[in-house]
Amino acid sequence: MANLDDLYREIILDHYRTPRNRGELTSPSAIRTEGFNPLCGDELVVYLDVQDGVIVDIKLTGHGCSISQASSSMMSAAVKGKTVAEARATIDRFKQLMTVHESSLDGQGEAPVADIRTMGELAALQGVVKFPVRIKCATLAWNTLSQGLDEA
Amino acid sequence: MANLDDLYREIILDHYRTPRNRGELTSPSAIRTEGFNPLCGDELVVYLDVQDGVIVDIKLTGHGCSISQASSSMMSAAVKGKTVAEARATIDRFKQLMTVHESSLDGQGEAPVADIRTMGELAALQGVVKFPVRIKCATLAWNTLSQGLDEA
Amino acid sequence: MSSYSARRVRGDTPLLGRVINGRPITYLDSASSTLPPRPVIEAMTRYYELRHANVHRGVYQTAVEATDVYEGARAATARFINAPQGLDEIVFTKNTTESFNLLAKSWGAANLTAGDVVLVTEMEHHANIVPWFQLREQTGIEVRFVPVTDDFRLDLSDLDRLLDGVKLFSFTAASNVLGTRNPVKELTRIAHDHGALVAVDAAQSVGHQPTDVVDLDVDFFCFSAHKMLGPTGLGVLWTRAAILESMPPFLGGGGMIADVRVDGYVPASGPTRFEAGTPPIAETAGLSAAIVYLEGLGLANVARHEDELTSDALKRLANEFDGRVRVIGPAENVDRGGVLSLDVDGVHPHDVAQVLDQFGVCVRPGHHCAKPLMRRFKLAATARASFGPYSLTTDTDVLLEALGSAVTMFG
Amino acid sequence: MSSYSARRVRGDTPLLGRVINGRPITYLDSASSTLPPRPVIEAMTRYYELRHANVHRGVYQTAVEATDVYEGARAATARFINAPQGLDEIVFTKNTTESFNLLAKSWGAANLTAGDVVLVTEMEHHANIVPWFQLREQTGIEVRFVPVTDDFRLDLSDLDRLLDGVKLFSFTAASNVLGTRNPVKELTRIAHDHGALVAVDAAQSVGHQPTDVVDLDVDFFCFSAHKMLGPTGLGVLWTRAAILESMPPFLGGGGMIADVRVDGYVPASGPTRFEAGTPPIAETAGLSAAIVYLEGLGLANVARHEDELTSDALKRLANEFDGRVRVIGPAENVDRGGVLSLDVDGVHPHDVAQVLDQFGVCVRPGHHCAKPLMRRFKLAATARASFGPYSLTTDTDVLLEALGSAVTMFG
Ligand SMILES: Cc1ncc(COP(=O)(O)O)c(C=O)c1O
Ligand SMILES: Cc1ncc(COP(=O)(O)O)c(C=O)c1O
Repeated sequence: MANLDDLYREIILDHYRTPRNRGELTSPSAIRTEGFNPLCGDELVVYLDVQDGVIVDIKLTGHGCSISQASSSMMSAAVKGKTVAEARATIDRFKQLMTVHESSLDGQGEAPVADIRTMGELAALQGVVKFPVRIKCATLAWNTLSQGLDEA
Repeated sequence: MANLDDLYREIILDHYRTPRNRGELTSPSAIRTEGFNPLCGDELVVYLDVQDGVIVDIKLTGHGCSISQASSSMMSAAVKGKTVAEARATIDRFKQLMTVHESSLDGQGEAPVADIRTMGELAALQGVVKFPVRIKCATLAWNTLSQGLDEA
Repeated sequence: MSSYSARRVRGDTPLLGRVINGRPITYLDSASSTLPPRPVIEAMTRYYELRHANVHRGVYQTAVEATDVYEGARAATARFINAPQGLDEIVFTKNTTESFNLLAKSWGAANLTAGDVVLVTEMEHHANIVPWFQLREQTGIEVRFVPVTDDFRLDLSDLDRLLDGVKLFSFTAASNVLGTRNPVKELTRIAHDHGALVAVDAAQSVGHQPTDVVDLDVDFFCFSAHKMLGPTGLGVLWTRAAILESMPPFLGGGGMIADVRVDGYVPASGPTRFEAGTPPIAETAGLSAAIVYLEGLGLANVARHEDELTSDALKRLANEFDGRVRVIGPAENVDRGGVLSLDVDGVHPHDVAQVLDQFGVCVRPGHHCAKPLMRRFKLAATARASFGPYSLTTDTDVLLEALGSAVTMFG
Repeated sequence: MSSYSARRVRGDTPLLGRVINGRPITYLDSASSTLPPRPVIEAMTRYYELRHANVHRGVYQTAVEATDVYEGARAATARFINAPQGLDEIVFTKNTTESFNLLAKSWGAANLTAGDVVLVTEMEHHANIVPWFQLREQTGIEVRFVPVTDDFRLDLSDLDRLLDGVKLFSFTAASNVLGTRNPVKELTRIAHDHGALVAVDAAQSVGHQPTDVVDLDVDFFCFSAHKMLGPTGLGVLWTRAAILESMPPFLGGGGMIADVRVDGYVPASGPTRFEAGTPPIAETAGLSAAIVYLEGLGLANVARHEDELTSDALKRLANEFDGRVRVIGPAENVDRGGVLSLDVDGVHPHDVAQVLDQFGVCVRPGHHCAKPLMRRFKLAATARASFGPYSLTTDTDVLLEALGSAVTMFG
């Protein structure tokens, strides 16, 4: 049985209550990307300031559930100051984390651990895969970031 | 259980095999009325020659199942030479005969017999009520006649 | 009937025997879909085991029986809502949504032209909005909205002006978000006085209170079997026989025609004109059983029972949680049904529903297909609890316990 | 699989245990609707007893399960017909007829204008004719017919000319009247060479032979669950994901939108754009079970079995009755399915069916929703016998016995 504590880890609730990097970037060079989850009504705007291949600043506005809010907050903390290439690698690793492994869903095994060790705080979102309907809440921020980087 | 012999009485098969009053009336005063049963594809044309309130001639063309063919043949024989009022009374009695009586369907009773005694050959169609899907086959001719008389 | 017992209904409903996360299920999502009792499920099973055949045109025994099942359901439905001309007025559709599309795309397209107004309300379900928007794109009609007041009622202060130029006033009998019940009979009288026809979205009313379309004097009536203890896949459009006969066909195909030639087709008359293709047949067996079951309970009894549950729940929600749980809908239990949309301070509805699931409590988070209404109240979503004929105050107990946990968790 | 046994399928099919007029039922009306086996009926019962909830948006356990049932059926259907992009290409409708209406009213209305040609055939079911006539009324397209030869095949002698200016060639994989199977792959290749897209009416094929839309290379594919051992109330439209994404909405309402404001709406993407309102959910549980059941039998085995029955029946019908019983359809068992439309000299199809009913034999009299074809052969109706996976040669025995009685009776 999926346990609620797996989903709502303390660090997730912390990011939800005290989101990082809230706000807008108004500089003309900033990229603004909208993300939208029609099923639950979550909305997210990601502002990126990319200079010489480095994400020098990132800000977020929008609203959503704790998972989508925490995931976007953690995402912003994870990629701020990183190169675009590093950010893309993180997106890929995160997406892999969110992939439902039949075996782990059955409780027959766990998602691959190798990646998790390198992911810091983000690993706390691992519990989401046990609640498949919430995966799209967690991935909204990352898909929106990915889109934004495409425009950078 | 409804028995097939109740439906296909010998007199019905006789009218089906040797339909009375087949043909058309071409005189300008003749009334031509089309009947149509979309569910089974039956088609019927009734030609009426009504003079001074008397049906002096009636002819039929079209195609359909044995019940609809026999019913129209018997109808033509029953009303030919009769006054319009008499024909209407026969239509009414026939329609009553075709009314499904819940009790008779259950085998708990029979349709009212009073009428039947006065109906001659037509009484042979009484068995149709035990096969409710066929009632519309039997009534097509009569509905078409009724329409034709309305125009007379 | 005084013999109504919600506890017995519960016993009749197999799904309520389920255990979720170690707790007996607390089903509070009847506004989304109701749970069918055993007689409804069995009617469909029996249909497939004994009678299934395609309807109409069949001469053999099971085809006759299947047709009787289908036409019998039409007759039962007509009786259920008191359709004046009986089964000739009942069109079977897929759901309420298809009923409204049929209304808009057949009656609407034939009777409305650029500048004509369809009046709806700000509390409508998308099913009674989007078809009119689609018709607007096509024909240039105007779609006008009756606003909703801050206390969650239709704002009727300006109704006379709003009804100006209106050909159809289409509104919900009961809001699936607010619980608000609208005064159908009164609104219909006023609309008729302005020369408008009236369509009613009865999705949230038919399974919860008695219905009499003659008394209400409405012109169109749309609802779904799955919201009245019946099966999925079946809806109803009722309209007066005279209107129905005047409506052009909707979808084309088998069953809805009188004749087809290579150069054209002639539509059939009666309800079948709108029922193209093999209809949901087993589903009508389920609907008939649901109607018989509801009639056995007595809709007035169901209404009274759900009313008591609603009064109790409103009171307890107001008294607990120090105001952190707000009901989006009338706070007083007057002219409202058993739908409780909750806004929990600091906890997103999605998270509310997730925590409640841990207690086996089924509530629905989201916009409930009523986005204009959500915008009106500046909400993205609510967590909605709703009652059915099988609901008990113990359901409210568990709801409150679980809500308490959610509030604490997100403290 | 070599383990296929029609006798076992019969044992799995509760309705075949019925006794009609004192005789065991002889069901020969599978072209109208097939009889569901026990696992299909039970899947729906179980769904209602354990999992029923409205789909999408739900967070609680049974809502998640119901959504899994629904989306799982999409995946099963995609696998069943080998849809290249899987479940993103499967739209659930009410029946084949709604699938064609969706095709005509969404894709057709968006892509066809006055003068464009839709090519159909003279052997089409009304489901693949009337929607195009309706579009013709609206837009002025031309609807052209491929004629049928005297030996009940498509007359392809002039196909190149007929395909001139054609945007869509929409034809049936197998005729529900003649039994004729059309060369779908070859016709598709030719149509594509002429720049036309191809839609296939697979209502009579999916339950009787293997399907692979990639191999066939078609563009649209329509069928009904109730003709492949599944329930009523559910149909399928398959099309390539790229085409599907380009198609405008059809019916409007909940579920098919991304956003609704008082001034307009934004449609959702993917198959749900075409699934307005609460869909037939239990029905998808039935369809999944039907697919698993058919896959267990092996469609190739079913095809071979029905082929043997057809060969045998054609031979016996030709040899008995001194030519008084004529088969309206290919006399040789080549490229034909198990559909036998009978014309009995001197006995109206209605009477044939009535007499056969007395023997418990279920055949369907009528025009079978193919009036242009009936006109082509100057028939008002036929009495149609058709096989399913549960049919046996003993069914043919009883059919012949009963036909003999009909012939004698009307001597
Ligand atoms: C060839 C063919 N096409 C279409 C249909 C229509 O299917 P439905 O009635 O399920 O919409 C049928 C069945 O009647 C058929 O046989
Ligand atoms: C008020 C109202 N109208 C319409 C609908 C649509 O019903 P369905 O989804 O059965 O078409 C619903 C249910 O979701 C509803 O609550």
